[in-house]
Amino acid sequence: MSESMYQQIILDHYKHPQHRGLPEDFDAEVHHVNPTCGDEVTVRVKLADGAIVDLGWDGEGCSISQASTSVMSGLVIGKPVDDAMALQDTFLTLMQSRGNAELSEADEDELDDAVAFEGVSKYPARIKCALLGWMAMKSAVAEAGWGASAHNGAGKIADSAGEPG
Amino acid sequence: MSESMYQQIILDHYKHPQHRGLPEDFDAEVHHVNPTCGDEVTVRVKLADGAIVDLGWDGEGCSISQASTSVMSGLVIGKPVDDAMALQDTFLTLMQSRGNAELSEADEDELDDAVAFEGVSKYPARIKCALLGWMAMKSAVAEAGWGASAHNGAGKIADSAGEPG
Amino acid sequence: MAFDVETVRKDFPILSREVHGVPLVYLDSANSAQKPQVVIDAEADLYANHYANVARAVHTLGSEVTNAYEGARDKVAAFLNAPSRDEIIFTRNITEALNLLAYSLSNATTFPGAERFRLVPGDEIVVTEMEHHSNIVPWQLLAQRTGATLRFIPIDASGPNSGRLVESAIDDVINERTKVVSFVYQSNALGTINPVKRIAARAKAVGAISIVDAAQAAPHLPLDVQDLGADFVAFTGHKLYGPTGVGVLWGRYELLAQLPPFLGGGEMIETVDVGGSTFAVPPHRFEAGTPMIAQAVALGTAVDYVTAIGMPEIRQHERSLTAYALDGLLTIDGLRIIGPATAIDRGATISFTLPGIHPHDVAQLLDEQGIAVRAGHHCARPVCVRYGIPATTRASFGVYTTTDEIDALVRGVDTVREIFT
Amino acid sequence: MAFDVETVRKDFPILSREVHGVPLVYLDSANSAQKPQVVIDAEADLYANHYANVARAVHTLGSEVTNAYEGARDKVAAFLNAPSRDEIIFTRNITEALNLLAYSLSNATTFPGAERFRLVPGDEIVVTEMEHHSNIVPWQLLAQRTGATLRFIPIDASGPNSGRLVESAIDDVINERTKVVSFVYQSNALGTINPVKRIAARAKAVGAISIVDAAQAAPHLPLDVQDLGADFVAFTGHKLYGPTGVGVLWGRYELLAQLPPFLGGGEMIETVDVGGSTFAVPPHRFEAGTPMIAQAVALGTAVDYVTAIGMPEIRQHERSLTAYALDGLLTIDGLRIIGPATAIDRGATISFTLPGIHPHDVAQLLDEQGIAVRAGHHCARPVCVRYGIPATTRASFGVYTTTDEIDALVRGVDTVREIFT
Ligand SMILES: Cc1ncc(COP(=O)(O)O)c(C=O)c1O
Ligand SMILES: Cc1ncc(COP(=O)(O)O)c(C=O)c1O
Repeated sequence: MSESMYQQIILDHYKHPQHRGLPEDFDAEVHHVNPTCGDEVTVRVKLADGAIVDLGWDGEGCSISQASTSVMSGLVIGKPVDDAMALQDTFLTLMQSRGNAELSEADEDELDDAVAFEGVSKYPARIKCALLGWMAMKSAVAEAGWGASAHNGAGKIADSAGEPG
Repeated sequence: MSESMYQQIILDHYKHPQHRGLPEDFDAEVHHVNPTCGDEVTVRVKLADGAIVDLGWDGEGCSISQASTSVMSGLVIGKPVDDAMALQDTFLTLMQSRGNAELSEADEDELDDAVAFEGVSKYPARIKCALLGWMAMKSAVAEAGWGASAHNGAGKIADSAGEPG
Repeated sequence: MAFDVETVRKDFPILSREVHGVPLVYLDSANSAQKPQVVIDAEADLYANHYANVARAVHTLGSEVTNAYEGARDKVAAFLNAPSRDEIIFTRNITEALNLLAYSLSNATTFPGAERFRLVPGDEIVVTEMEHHSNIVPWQLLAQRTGATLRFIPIDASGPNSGRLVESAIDDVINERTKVVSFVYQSNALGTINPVKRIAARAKAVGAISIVDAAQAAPHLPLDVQDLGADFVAFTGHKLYGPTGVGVLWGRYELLAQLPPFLGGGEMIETVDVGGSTFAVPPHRFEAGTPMIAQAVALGTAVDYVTAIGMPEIRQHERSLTAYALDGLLTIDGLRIIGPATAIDRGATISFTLPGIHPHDVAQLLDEQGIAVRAGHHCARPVCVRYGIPATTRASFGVYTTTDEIDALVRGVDTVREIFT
Repeated sequence: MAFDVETVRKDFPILSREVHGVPLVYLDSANSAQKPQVVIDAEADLYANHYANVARAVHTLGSEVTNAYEGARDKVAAFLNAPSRDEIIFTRNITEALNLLAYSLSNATTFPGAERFRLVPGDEIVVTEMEHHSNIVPWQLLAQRTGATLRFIPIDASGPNSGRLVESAIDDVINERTKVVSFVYQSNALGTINPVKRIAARAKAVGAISIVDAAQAAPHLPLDVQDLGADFVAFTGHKLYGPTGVGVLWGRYELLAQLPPFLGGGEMIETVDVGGSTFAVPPHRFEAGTPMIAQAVALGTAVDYVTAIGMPEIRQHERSLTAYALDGLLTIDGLRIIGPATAIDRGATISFTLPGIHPHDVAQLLDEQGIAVRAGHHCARPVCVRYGIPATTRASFGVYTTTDEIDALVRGVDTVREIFT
């Protein structure tokens, strides 16, 4: 990958965010904040037949958090929830790789534009930024009733997945 | 000075302590303990005409504390209290010198056998041992009513004079 | 010795590093300062030649290391102009120093003889709105434990007084209900230098204990605890070119001698019995367990290092850097200084925002040009709340900072603007 | 790799030192261990090449140092076989780790949601009579704050069970009133290795929290926190060939996640508001302020170092040294071992007394022969009280100790006897 964390893909998504805006028709809404830098995002999802049929978001913050949320939206809309969760997991692994990710080609294909965030994983303080929208999406899906026990509730990111290191 | 902290003078005083034993006729008695090693000493003094006319002691502990108390006894009995206090002060300075004492010849003469303890000052953990009897003597004199405000009371060494460093 | 920044830079090995293929421009000293070789060597030498545990041992190594450790206490006492070496307590960092006081005060509630330090509902603890979290959270927790109320001296967020305490509020917030006043000497978020003597005097007038957070002052200004008039002054070693893992709390002896202990353990006791314990006199009462021996010794070396350069010289060097940097940054379109906009009564720490560009992006893109600055709320979130911003970008300078580096910063920020427009 | 003590010794620069003109024989490792060059270099390298503050910075140096610091956490987690890296908290030393728990527990009194940890009068805290002061005083202070009662599991001071817990007392002292059991794995004063699993299981059976002081175990035995069955295990870096200023607390995640915070400040918060704060998840909740960054990293190196040698190999080496030393010392007329007199269930730390010669004199005269041992109550005064002695002389061994050194010790003690008779 090229030297800059700010690949053109990221800047493009930041300047022209996709699926930004909060749809009227939704099953769940969550609001996540990264308390260390004030980045925030609101995500609404609609599920049907085991798939994410719609997702929209609004947010404020650095280009990484906003672009990542934009990329995430494009990737998960229309996907079966299970696939979206698997993708979220792959992205999480990528972010926790400290710059040493060993992605399979299949994973790379799945992640698509999201691969551009690989450079972020070297910067512990930025990982939460890249994860913000993805974690919100996951919470929203759970909030919408997906999965058995999963009822995380809206609110701040309470797990440590995005902690440095 | 020779290499060993255990100069012959110290070993002699340890094996043949002077003024050991508690006189019946006394103005004040104090009991001091060095809590870090369990050394203890009891000192009784009798004052008259501004001088220490009698002093006796009993104690248990390492050779440094016992020998130092023995040396102290021999030096202060019969001395005007002011001189004894000055001597105590000189000895304290010696002990706090971290092995770099610059004693005047007059001081050396005054300290007499007590000069043998100079080597102890290099060992912060041992300084309290060498000071134990001297501090007790000072407390006992105060206890006996010497000095205006000085009424320290018997008990453990509560000042930090003997702390390491 | 005339101050020469190029000579100084040679003392810091990391300054010859490259980052992203360009020479490092380290402008994050307020976060943590780099270390001169003498400080690095001080720790290494102790371990390689004179190491053992302190205080407890009667052997030669034990005595050497104890003398080195206690010698560092002497150096710090002289650095602060403390009346007595026994007033210097080594802590892990300033955060621990402030918590030590907050816990010692709440221990007074159940500690016999410490009645005068007890806090009860109705009592007030005062901090300012520009405190670092380390000088807010301990007092919030103390208030929670005791029922006392925590109050904040507000700051102005605009106008000529931007980034400064609201002067008229000082005498109001500090009043006869106040028991503790803890405030920052130099703000890490704004660069503001506060009127320490004025606030300490007000605290004294109402009978409150005063505590000065000198984390950002110690590396930049001559400190004289007797002159300041406060009861406690604390700083942190890693910002003073010293190692991580060591900080300092200075306190008036008569207060230290009466305060209940904080941590219990080895070295802080007089005697331990299954039925109860008695405690050592200060400073050992507050230094439980094996201390950060090598770090305290190396902090002593750091103190020697800055003293040899001269704190007034360092202050003068950084003052001109600050004026130079403010001038340079203010040429950038839309850039807003968060804090005092002139070099008067402020230190070498400059926070700013750029319209429409998040501070994280500014800092990250500066990093890609080799320039290390910090972005965030700088552990002083109430400042950001007051200014209505999520975060700032902050450049901060030290003894080794040059005007060339500030030029690089100004150019770098311009480049960031281009990328985002 | 076969264990070879001569190879190991080359790693420790201080071992080539002379003291009083003779080669150093360092037999005070239980007090603090010497440092291999790799550990010394780890700190120095961090400062010279990769230093900045952790967690907060978005720049390259900040990322490198954060990865190094968090990497050390991974190493410690692996060393302890902890289920999760988030269960590893870096503290200053074990003293702070134990105090952290004692304060967190008393904070439960006023902390919403922490009701299950509250201690009230009638509750009991249990330690043993062979604890280090660092595992007594924090609990005395906690008892003072909460009104709970501190109880001691007694030890035997004579007979074949000398230096061991009175087995029949364990189930008696730990009972349904017990809320906390904190006990030492290997005694620093006696060398005794306690039945940790047995005691942890009893604590669990009565619903008490169990805490293991592994200060003297970590350097000498393989540690597996999952196997031990306790809730918390702590150790201190400087005894594990690591630097001063760093220790470790491991705790079960579900407990850490519910315990109230201890120190307040930067990095331990989620968000800070003038009206109150919320706290980060473990481990960061318990790591307020700038951590001992370089020291944690170097502790990671120390863990790598002992792991490469092999903890089982170290245990084996020290076990034979202990047997050898007990044999040698017992040839000395009148010498009394304070603690278990055989090498079974005991570590490489041997306390003894000589009739009519004060331990301080023994240690001092050994020092004059180049031999460093400790004399005193070893911060475990209740042990001395139980044995009716003021102090002991203690020789303790480490990975670099040789049988030649033990021979020197035995000869040295004989010389001391001659001087005093
Ligand atoms: C058994 C035991 N516990 C606790 C401690 C305290 O360790 P530290 O002083 O490093 O906190 C020690 C060592 O002094 C020890 O041997
Ligand atoms: C003003 C101020 N106070 C307190 C602190 C906390 O310092 P430390 O993290 O070393 O405890 C800092 C630095 O982060 C600071 O800038």
